This record gives sequence, C-alpha cells and structure tokens, in this order.
Amino acid sequence: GGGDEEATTESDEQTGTEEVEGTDTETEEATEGTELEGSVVVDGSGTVYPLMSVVAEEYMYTEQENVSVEVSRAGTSAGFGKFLIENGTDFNNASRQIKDEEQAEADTVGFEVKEMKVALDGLTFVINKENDWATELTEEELIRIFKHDGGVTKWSDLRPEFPDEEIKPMGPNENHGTYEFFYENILEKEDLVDGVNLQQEYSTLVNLVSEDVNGIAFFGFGYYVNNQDKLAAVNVDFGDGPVEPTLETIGEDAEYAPFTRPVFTYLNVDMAKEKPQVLDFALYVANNVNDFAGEAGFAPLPDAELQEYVAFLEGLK
Amino acid sequence: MALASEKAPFQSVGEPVQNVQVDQKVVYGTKDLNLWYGKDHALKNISLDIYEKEVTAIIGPSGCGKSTYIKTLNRMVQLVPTVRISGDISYRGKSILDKSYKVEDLRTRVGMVFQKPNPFPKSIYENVAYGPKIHGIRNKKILDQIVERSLRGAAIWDEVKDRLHENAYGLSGGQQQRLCIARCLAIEPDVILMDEPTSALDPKSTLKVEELIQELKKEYSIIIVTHNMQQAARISDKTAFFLNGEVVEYDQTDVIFSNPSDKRTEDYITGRFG
Amino acid sequence: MALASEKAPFQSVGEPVQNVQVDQKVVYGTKDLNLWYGKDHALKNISLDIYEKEVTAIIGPSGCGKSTYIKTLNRMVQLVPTVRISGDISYRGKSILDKSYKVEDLRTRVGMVFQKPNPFPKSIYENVAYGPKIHGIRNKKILDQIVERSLRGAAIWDEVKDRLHENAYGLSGGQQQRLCIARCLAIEPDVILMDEPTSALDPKSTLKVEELIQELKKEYSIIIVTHNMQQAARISDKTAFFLNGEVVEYDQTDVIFSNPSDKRTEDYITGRFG
Amino acid sequence: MKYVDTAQVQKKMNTRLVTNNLAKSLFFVSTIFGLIVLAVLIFRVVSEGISWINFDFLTGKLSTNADRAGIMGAVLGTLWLMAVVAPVTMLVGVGTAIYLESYAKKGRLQSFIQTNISNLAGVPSIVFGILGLTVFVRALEFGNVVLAGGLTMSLLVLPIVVVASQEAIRAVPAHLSEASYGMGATKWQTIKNIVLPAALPGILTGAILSLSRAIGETAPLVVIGIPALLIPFPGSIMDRFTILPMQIYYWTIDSALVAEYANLAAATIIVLLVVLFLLNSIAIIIRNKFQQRY
Amino acid sequence: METNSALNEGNAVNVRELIIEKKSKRNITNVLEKIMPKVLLSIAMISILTTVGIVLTLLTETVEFFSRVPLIDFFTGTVLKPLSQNPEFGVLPLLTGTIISSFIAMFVAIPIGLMTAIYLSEYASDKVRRLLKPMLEILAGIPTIVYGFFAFTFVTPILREFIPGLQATNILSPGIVMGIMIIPMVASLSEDAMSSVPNSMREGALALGSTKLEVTGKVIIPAAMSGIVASFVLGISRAIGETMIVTIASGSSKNFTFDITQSMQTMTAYIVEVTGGDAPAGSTIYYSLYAVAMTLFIFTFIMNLLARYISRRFREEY
Ligand SMILES: Nc1ncnc2c1ncn2[C@@H]1O[C@H](COP(=O)(O)OP(=O)(O)OP(=O)(O)O)[C@@H](O)[C@H]1O
Ligand SMILES: Nc1ncnc2c1ncn2[C@@H]1O[C@H](COP(=O)(O)OP(=O)(O)OP(=O)(O)O)[C@@H](O)[C@H]1O
Ligand SMILES: [Mg+2]
Ligand SMILES: [Mg+2]
Ligand SMILES: O=P([O-])([O-])[O-]
Repeated sequence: GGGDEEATTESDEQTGTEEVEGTDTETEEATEGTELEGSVVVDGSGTVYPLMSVVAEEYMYTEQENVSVEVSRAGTSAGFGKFLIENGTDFNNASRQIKDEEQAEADTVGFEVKEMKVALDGLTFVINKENDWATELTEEELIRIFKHDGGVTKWSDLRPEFPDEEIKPMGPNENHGTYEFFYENILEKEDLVDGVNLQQEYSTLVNLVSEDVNGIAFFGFGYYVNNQDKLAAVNVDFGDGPVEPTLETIGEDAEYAPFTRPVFTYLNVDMAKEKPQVLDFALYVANNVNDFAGEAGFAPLPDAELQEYVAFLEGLK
Repeated sequence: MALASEKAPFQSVGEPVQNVQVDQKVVYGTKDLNLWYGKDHALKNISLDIYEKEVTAIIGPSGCGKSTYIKTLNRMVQLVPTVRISGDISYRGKSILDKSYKVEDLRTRVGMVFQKPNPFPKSIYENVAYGPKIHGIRNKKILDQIVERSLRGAAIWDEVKDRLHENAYGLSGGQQQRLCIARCLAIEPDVILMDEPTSALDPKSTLKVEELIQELKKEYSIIIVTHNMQQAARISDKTAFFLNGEVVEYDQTDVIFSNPSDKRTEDYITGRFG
Repeated sequence: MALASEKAPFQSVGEPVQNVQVDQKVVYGTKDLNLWYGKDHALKNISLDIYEKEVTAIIGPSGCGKSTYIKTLNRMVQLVPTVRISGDISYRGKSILDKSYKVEDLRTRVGMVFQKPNPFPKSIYENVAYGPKIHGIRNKKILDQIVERSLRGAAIWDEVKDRLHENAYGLSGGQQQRLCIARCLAIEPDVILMDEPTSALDPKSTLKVEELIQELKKEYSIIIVTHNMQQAARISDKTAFFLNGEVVEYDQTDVIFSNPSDKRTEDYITGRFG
Repeated sequence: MKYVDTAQVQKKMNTRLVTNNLAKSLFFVSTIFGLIVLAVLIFRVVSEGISWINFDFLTGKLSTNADRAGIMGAVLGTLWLMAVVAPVTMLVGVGTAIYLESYAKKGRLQSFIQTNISNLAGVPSIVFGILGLTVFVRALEFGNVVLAGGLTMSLLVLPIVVVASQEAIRAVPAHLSEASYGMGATKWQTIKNIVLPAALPGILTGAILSLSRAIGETAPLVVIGIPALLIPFPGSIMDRFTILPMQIYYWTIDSALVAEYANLAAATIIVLLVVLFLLNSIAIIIRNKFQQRY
Repeated sequence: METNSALNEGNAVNVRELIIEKKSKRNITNVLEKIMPKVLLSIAMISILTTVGIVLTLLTETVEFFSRVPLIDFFTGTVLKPLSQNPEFGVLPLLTGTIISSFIAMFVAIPIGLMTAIYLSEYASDKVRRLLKPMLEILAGIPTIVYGFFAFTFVTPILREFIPGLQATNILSPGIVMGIMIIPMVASLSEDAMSSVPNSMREGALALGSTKLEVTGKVIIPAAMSGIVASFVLGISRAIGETMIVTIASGSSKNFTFDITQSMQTMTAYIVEVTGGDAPAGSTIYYSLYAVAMTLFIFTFIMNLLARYISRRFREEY
C-alpha cells in the first residue's frame, strides 16, 4: 500500500499550503508597508524547527522579500550557547523553558530576553506498526520503561501477557530540549534506563523504530504525524482511559495535558530594538504562528497569550 | 596471423638475401615475416633461417628492427598490444605463430637475455631457481644441483657461491648479466636469444660474457643482437644486417665484414652512419 | 670552488697528454679539473686547452665523462646539486668557476646544442626569438631580422620560412636539431658546445648537420661530443679521448686516428670495447 | 644429464594455464564489482530523483515545501565557494610546487615541507573544519560565510594541487629548462617562460580535480555551520551560503519529517554528480588534449 | 654553403652589442630573480602554517580538556555520556567504533582493491585499462554524503534481509560502503606500485615461460610490496578520517561494543554531533570535541607517517 500512503501525504501537503495561502490576506493588513532588509538569525530546537522554518519562509515570500531569515537547528541547549553571547543569534527556539543559569548568562552578557511560546507539543511515544500489544500503556508503565530502576527489560516484565522479548527504548540525545523535558518533567530527574539508545537525528529514531518491532521512542508530535505510515503512537492512560495524542487532545487543559508542553522561541530584545527586521519578524511570528501550527504538527496556543506578545513587541517600536 | 601455411623446416635456396649453404639443422625458419606496431611497419618481408649450435648476430642501426625481430622469435613482441604480424616463423618445424602453440611452452625452450641485466629483486639462488620452480620442480636437492650447474655454466659460480642467498642487486652489472644467463640456462633451453647483452657492461665484463657465449654455443643455438660491429665480428658465425626493418644482407660473418655484397652494408660497417 | 687561483689564458706546453702546438688563440683553458657527483669522481685531473675557430671532438665510451666535461664549460653541470668541482677553467682568460663570474653572461657567449633536439613547445619563431627576448630585445623588427639570419645560419630557413608560426614539434628530428642550432646562433655566441648532436638523427640529417658544423667553424669555436668515431674523424680538427673521467690522449684528429700514442686509444678506436 | 623433464613440464603446463585463467576471471570480477556498485548507486539515485529535476527545481529558491523547493541557492553557493577556492589554491599550490621543485635545496627544509604536505593530505577533512571554525569563523570573525568556508576548503585541497603541480613541473623534461639556461636565461625567466607553460595542463588538471573535491566535501562545512534554511542567494564572499552537499545532508536527515525530501536529496545528488562529472571530463580533456609530448 | 653568407652580409643588427646594452637596464629581471625565491618560500610556508594552526588549535583546547578530565579516564573510560547530568568522557566507545568501521572497510577494500590493481596492471589491455580506470576513479570522486545516503537507504535494508539482528543504524553497512569508496584508492596506489616495477622484470619472468599469474605472484607483488602495503595504510587512514558515511548510517549511540550489528559512533561522527550542536564554548563537552579531534589527528598522522616510512624504507631498488 505504498502508493496509497504517498497519496495521503501529498494531499496533506496540499491542505497545508492552502491554509498558508489563506493567512496571506489576513496578515497583509499587519504589514507596515516599509521595506526592510538585513538578516534575522534563528537557531535552537530541532523540534521547533519545522514550525519556525515554515513561518520564516512564508514571511520572506509574502512580507519582506529583502529580509533573510536564517533558521538553523542545533538543538535547544546548543542553540542557547549561540544565543547567550555578545552578537549572538536573534532568536533561539526551545522545546523547554530557559534554565536559570541560562537566564543568568544573558544578564551577565547584558541583554534582555523575551520568552515567547509559539505552540503546544505533545510528547509522543511511538512504536513499530507491527507491535500490537503496546498500543495502549499507562503513564506509569511508560515511565518504568525508561527509568533507570524501572525494573523493566522485557515487555513481559511490564505485563505478563506481553511477549517475552527485550524492549528497545530510544529517544533524542541530550542535545535536545525534548530530552531535557522528558528527563526533568516526566522522569523527574531520575536517570534513564541503561540500554537506552539516544540519537542526534530524529530521522534515525524514526528508522530505528520502524524497523524494530520491540522499539519504543519518544519525541515531538510533529515527527509522529509526518511518519504515521511507518509508526504507531502509544495511547496513554493517565488514569481516565487511553488518550490518543492528536491536535485536539494536546493542550494545557486537554486530555493529553500531562505530556503536553509548550515550545518557545526566545528573543534577544536588544537586537529587536536595534534591528527593525528582527522586531518585524517577531511580530509576524506572534500574529501568525497559530496558522501554521497544525501543519507542522503542533497544537495552537490560546489567542490571548499571543496577543500579549504582540502588545509587548509593539511597545518596543 | 600466420598467413603462410606451408612450413619449410629446411628452407630452399633462392631467397634474395640468403647466400648461406644448407649444411646444418635449421632451428628457426622465418618466411615473409611482416610486423606492424599499429601503422608503423617495423619488419618488412623478413626471410631468414637460423642454424643450430651457431652464433647468429643481428646488426643494424638504431630502430632498424633488431629487437623487434628477436622478440618475435619467442613471441615477446606480442606483449605490445598494437602489434600485427603476417608471414610465418617456424621453430623446429612447427609454426609458432599458430594460436595453438602455447607461448609458455615456447619460452621454456627458448631463453632470452636482455640488454639491461634484469635479475629479480630476490636472492641469487632464487633467481636461478625461479624457472625450475614454476615448472614444478620443488625438490630442494635437485634445485640445488640445477642452481650450481647453471651458475657454473654462466661462469659466475666462483664469484657467488658464498653469497647465494644475498640479494642479486648486490652484484655488479656484469655479474648480474651472467646471472641472467644462468637463470636462462636453468630451464635447459634449446635456443638463447640475446638482445645487446653487453651494451650496458664495461669492457672487462663484456669480454667475460663474450667468452661465455663462445662456450655456450657448443650446447645451444644463440641469436645475438649487437650494435657493436666488432663484437659481431669477434663472436658470431653468421651475421644479418638489418636496415629500416629489412634484411639487407645475411651471410657468414667473415663475408659480411670483409666482402659485403650490398653497398649499404659496407657504408654501415665503415661507419658512414649509425 | 675554484681552488686554482692562477689563471692561465695561454696554457704552456708540458701537460702530460697535450701534444698540441700553440699556434692559435686559446678559448678555453682547463687545468687540473676534478669533478665529483657526490662521492662519484666523474672527472679526474683534466687539463686541456681548446682553440679558437676549430672543431674539437671529445670521444670516449659511455659514462667516461664527456657530457660532464662539456657541461662544465658553461657551468650547466652545476644544476646538479651534488656536484663539487676543483681546479680551474678559464674562458677567454677569465676563470669562470669564480663566483663573481655570472653564469648568465657566460651562457650568452657560449651556446649549447644537446643530444636530443630540444626545441621549446612554442612556434619556430618563438624558439629562435627566445634568447634575444630574455635578454631584453623586444623590438619586433629587430627580432624578425635576428630570426631570419639565425635560421639561415643554421641552414634551415628555406624549409621553415613559410611556417614560422607553427609549433616546432611539427618538424622532423633533423630539422629540430638545426632549429636548436639556430636558436643558439640567435644570441651570437662565441663558442658552441654540442653534446652528441647527431646521435638521435638519421643518416641524411646527420650529414646535413655535419656540413653545417664545417660551415659554422669559420665563425665560431665548436666543441663536439660524439660517440661516433667516424664522425669525429670526418669533422674535427682536434680530438680528445676520455676514459673513466680522464683524458687519455688529446691531439690533432688525424694523429689520434692514424697513430695514437696510447694503447687504450687504439683499443677504443679499433672497437675493442664500448 | 637433464634435470628438467620435458614430459613433466608439459603435464604441469595445463594446470598452470587453467589456474592462470581462473585467477584472471577472479581479478576481472573484482574490478567489475566496484563498477557494479557504482551502477547500482547511480541507478538508485536517478530513479529516485530524476523526475524531480526540472527548470523550477534548478532555478528555484530553497523552500520547506518540497513541491516548490529549488537548489539555485546551493548552486550559487557552490559557485561562490569555487570562486574562493580556485584562485587561492592555484596561487598557493602552484607557488609551493615551484618552490619545492625549482628553488628548495634538497635538505631538511625541503623534505620537511614535503612530508608536511603529504601528511596534510591525510588529515581528515573534519579536522580542517575545526581549524576553519576556530581560525576563520571565530578568531578572524568572518562568521560562517563563503570566505571562511572557501579558505577552509582551500587548505583542505591544497595538497592535491601541490602534488599535481609538482608532478607536472617534474614532468617538464630537464632538457627544456637546460636549453633555456643554456641561452643565458635566469632561473625565474626559465620557470616563467618555459617550465610553467609546459606544466600548465598538468597544473590545471590538478586544480580542477581539487575543485571537484572541494565542492563534494560536507564534513568541514557541517563543523563551520551552515543554516538549514537559507533562502536568499549569496551575492558576495561575505554572505552566508549553502552548497549542494549540505543541502543533500539536510534533506537526507529530514526525510523523516517530509518523505519527499528523500527525492529532493536524490535530485540534488544527480545535479552534484553531473557537475562533478563535467569538471572531471574537462580535466581529462585538458590532460589528453593539451599535454605536450616532448 | 650559400646560406651562411647571410650571416656576414646582413649585419644590420649587432645582437651582442644590443644584449650588452640592454643588460644594464634589466633591473626588473634582477629584482625578480632576487625576490621570487623569497616570495615562493613564504607561499610554501602556508602549508606549514596550516599544520601549525591545526596543532595549536587542537592542543590548547585539549590541554584545557585534560585539566578537567584526567587523561587516564579519557583513554580507559568505556562510557561516553558527554551531555548527561553526570557526564563521563571515556573515548573507548569512539575508538572501537572507529577501529571496527575501518577494519570492516579494509576487509572490503584490500582484497577487492588489490585484485583490481592486479587486473588493471597485469591483465587488462591498455584499452580496457584506460576505460576502467577512470570509471573506477569516479567511485573515489563521489561525495561521501552520497555514500552515506546509499548506505542508509540501500545497503542497510539489503543487509537486514540476510542478517536478522542488524539494527537500522549499524556500523557494518557504513563500514562496507566506506570500503567500496576506498577500493579505487587501494587499487590505484597498488597499481602504481605494480606498474612501476620495470617491464624488464616482467619480460624476464615471461621469457622463462611463466604464466601471468606466476609473474604477478612471484615477481611483481614481492617487488611492489612496499607500495602495496603503503596503499593499505593510506586506505586505513582514509577510513579513520571518513565522516559523513558513518554519521548518516551508523547513528550516534555511544555503545562500547564489538557487535557490528549495533549502532556505534566514530570519532569523526562525534565531532559532527558536537559541533553540529555547537556546544557553548567553555563547557567540558566543547573541549572534549578537541580532545577527540586531537586523538583522531594523531591517529591519522601516525598512519600517514607509517605509510611514508614503509614506501620509503622498503622501496626496492630495481
Ligand atoms: N612498443 C613499440 N611500439 C611502437 N613502436 C615500436 C615499439 N617498439 C619499437 N617500435 C618501433 O619499431 C622500430 C624498430 O624498433 P626496434 O626496437 O626493434 O629497433 P632496434 O633495432 O632494436 O633499435 P635499438 O638499436 O635502438 O635497440 C622502431 O621504429 C621503433 O620506433
Ligand atoms: N646527474 C648525475 N648525478 C650523478 N652522477 C652522474 C650524473 N650525471 C652523470 N653522472 C655520472 O658521471 C659519469 C660520467 O657521466 P657522463 O654523462 O658525463 O658520461 P658520458 O661520457 O657523457 O656518457 P654517454 O656517452 O653515455 O653520454 C657517469 O659515471 C655517470 O654515472
Ligand atoms: Mg633494440
Ligand atoms: Mg653523454
Ligand atoms: O531538538 P529539540 O527541540 O529536542 O531541542
């Protein structure tokens, strides 16, 4: 059924494009009409990258042709490394909140940092398509699989009716905010299980799980949505029955809330004051990011929250 | 390739440049041999009989085809991919240009000594034992005997008997050349082809090799290419003079040097050119 | 490098191997010249005077130091980094081994023709104009005159005048060699050194070059290395016989060839070795 | 007495000839093995990517949307990179080669430089990336722009040009320069007028091969840092840039995000291979056509 | 000869005088002659500077690294968890990854490369050689990123058909592909070594009735041994330094294992991972990058010196 799947992805793409086109007309009013130029440098989270790159591209095509928004994706922590220096990057995308020591570093260098949530992500656990037993797991079972002393090495350790085969837990490595969110918020800073396979590239994880019936990995919802033909998501039981991660269930007050996290971009406010194109792009993000979220596999933020950012940014002009 | 189908082990008289009387066995018969390197016509209508247990010298100016001819006799010339041959060469009555004639076989019967001594980068012993070994002789005692006899045959035994297992490159040029002759003797050839075997040697070594050749002709038929006319005069029984790929004259050596019938031979011998 | 400090423009008689009477101007005086390639003693105690407007031939077996000697005369030998020299060579009375003597100057006065014709991969015209150009002559008209005169001087003008701007590699070997002579004439040298200039040529071209040399000696002093003894006999006035880096004999050519005083010269000339 | 038994020799002869023929087949198969892999590789790439190559793809800007993504930016980035690498390596590479072949005395310094160059040739490209990052990007504060990438690549391919130029210079027969010296020419005159023109085909061949190495390298630029999304075209050596291999790299690892990226990567590989093939063909033509036979 | 009279009659130009006259003005020639050696020497020094630059760059940061992580821990540690809360910096996982992948590569490249060299040098006709050699060299010219793609999307899936336990990312597949990439290098250098054995050696052996196989096995290969071995060493060095193939096809697990079906990381891939993340300057992980690079540099440096030594020391005098 390869052909079928291809067809699905294609039509997905198309709907995506239409949505984007729909936004064009809306945002045109927001433009000031002034021609800006120069560059905006964005780095950071690989999870946020798909969202920010689409936003940036659309901004360049429809708003400011002469502004170059460069988006890289070194990972959240590494991105902060480039952000928290003099004349560093303008934005740093993050799939976790800035840490205290990072904030302190910004103070030392001497610039103001503005945190902006850009979307909501659901931490998704994916398994092989052939895996027909672990399609529904409890939150606690998932934690036991990944935790250092969870006492689980085989599926049958989890539930006796599961196969007597070794579990292959995987995830993004420590370069990634996704790892840190998982480590800090879900494992509550307990070590990961010994044999866990941590990878730099999400594509590697997708491949590993799609080829290994005993594999289970966690990453952002977006990487699952784009690979539904190869992977299945675990429906998580947080106590009230299994919840499938979807754009509807992901949300700070929705059913998938325990594994929902906001993703951010951090703005160097001093840069925004200095360079009009940085501020303009920040405004564009705040005004339009919700229109792109679904396409990139994120749940949208409440409008009110985004309007706060708009107000703040307008104030910098 | 071999166009001429008739085989003439004892070539009848009447060939233009052959005034040699037939009183000995013919080893090599060459008839209407033509050879091209690509478009380059290097041998033209060579007809020539070579006789047993004699030294036959081939002389001529540079580029006249001496090496080409001698290399045709053991088909080494065919290592050059562009070579085309027509005509016929028979060795002991059998046409060697025939596809069915195995070159490896021919070359075990026809040894060759080259212009520059070319020992293998191995020990003296291994150099001489190389031939017998590839032909399947593994018995150490027999090999020892072959090596000694060959080195004696090449008049170099006394000089190397104490260093048989040293690298052959430690020898002087003249010794190396005699080693190459020994290597050739080790497979007990019938004919030995020599392409300017002394041209890279000093006068003393040259003398030694010349003496050796005189000795060897009792057992073997020898064909030698040389650019040194005095050498040809000194050691050969018959001499063929090549020019531009043709045999100008082929006769008893003393006739060639004292009373050549062709003006070009005389010009060459008296050093008008070359 | 030059150990001998005394300069002897007109060398007195009394040198062991020099029976030449002093009736002409000396161009090159060589005294006690020794030369080493690293440890290799290539020239041993050479003492030799060379006279104006004569052809001086240098003969000897391969490796005896002929090329080395002739290359010492224009200090080309010093392109080999391991070379060490002792003794003295004077050109027109001035010691050329002296550091203060600029080689570029020496070489504009002493032309050289090599064994293999070595035209530059440029047009015929550019080949001849090369020398004048590097010496700063840029005027097109003057260059044209020089080129024509030099090509005429080398007896090749008629053959190439219609293709002056074609590549020199289109010429035959003999033509190339005469072109190299023309190139050499273009800077109007005083002496021309020739290292086996005909050894790569066919008989016809050899003849042409030999005739040219006879013509050139009216104007220039010529020193020619040759391995062809007949050639030395035909064209030279004096002949030096080298052996193992030593001058065995130096005399009038007819004396050397008809009545050599050294047994080794005789052996060589009669083809005992080499 | 005969030691060599002719009958025995005859008997062995056949086995020897058969062995020889078997070995020959084995050697041939080995030779062909590499070519088969090459064919498979090219076939796979072409079948995945060829239908994605069209005018818009070649001339379009980069996009996150696979359907409208183009590689003009990467092509121009590659050209800009070549614009830095070509002159720098030619100047430094040929200069070094001339020094080593014509001026350096055989001795410590010469063999030190020579050893150093052959060692540099073996230093992993990623180490050059670190050097470039530390020196050009950070210490000299160029940032990750064409100039920094170009200089890094120049150092990386320098040994290729040096060695090729040395060989070309060495291949100029000594009798040509001797002829020039014989006319009273100085050393530099001889090098400039005789040696370099004669060595030029070889030098150019080396230079082109080094260029094709430079535009195919990825690792040093990964280290230097190339943005994943960079839409505007580079317009000078101080602009940020991307090149074809980087684009292939990003699209390959992002194929987990958008499946079509794998096709884009394959299409870009085709373009890169065509460019490399053209460069190498030019090198071969120069080598065969203009090489003087002396 | 009439032509010669031209020399005497048309003495319109006196070249000798012209030359002497011009000589006094030829300052530029003299100046160039003086400064060119110096200019060229300074250019030649750039290559030395490059090496110095590499060594200094790596060394300063490496020293800093070892002030934080003991040398012993680095070289004997089997656990590499650079980003972990309790980081550990054992380089052994990377070393085994590097060595194993290079070993697999050479396992492919040496036999096939050598046999290819034999075929090209001893058996192929000139025409065939001239056709095949450039085609093989294309293999060496293909960007490594393409090989990475090939290993990941083609070779691994095929291998998994035969090797059930093989991971989607593993060291075997990139090892094999690296080997294929190195074939032309081994083949080409070995072929050079074999074809530089003088033809007289070949002729000598053939004239004794040897078959080509015997000539090759008994004369040519022994004579070319040093060049052949040097080509192997250079091949290994190339495999050690190769980056993109392993980065893409072997993933980034820092397993300390000898199981080639597993994902492993090489030193080069580690450098890509860490610099790709551009770890903040000053962190230990940032310095670890340099320590690994230094190790890699020393590794390949030794290999290259070794190759040079072998091809020099054991160069046969023919
Ligand atoms: N491998 C080759 N390919 C093409 N032409 C060749 C080859 N070998 C020889 N020739 C040509 O064939 C002709 C005869 O060459 P050959 O070597 O037989 O001359 P020779 O008499 O042995 O000369 P020398 O005394 O210089 O050794 C020459 O014109 C030569 O250029
Ligand atoms: N560049 C060099 N380096 C070392 N030794 C050399 C060099 N050139 C010549 N020789 C040695 O010096 C000696 C004389 O050589 P030279 O070339 O002068 O001889 P030749 O008489 O010209 O011989 P031929 O007739 O072969 O040209 C020889 O032993 C030779 O090996
Ligand atoms: Mg010959
Ligand atoms: Mg000489
Ligand atoms: O790539 P991350 O979003 O996990 O940092």
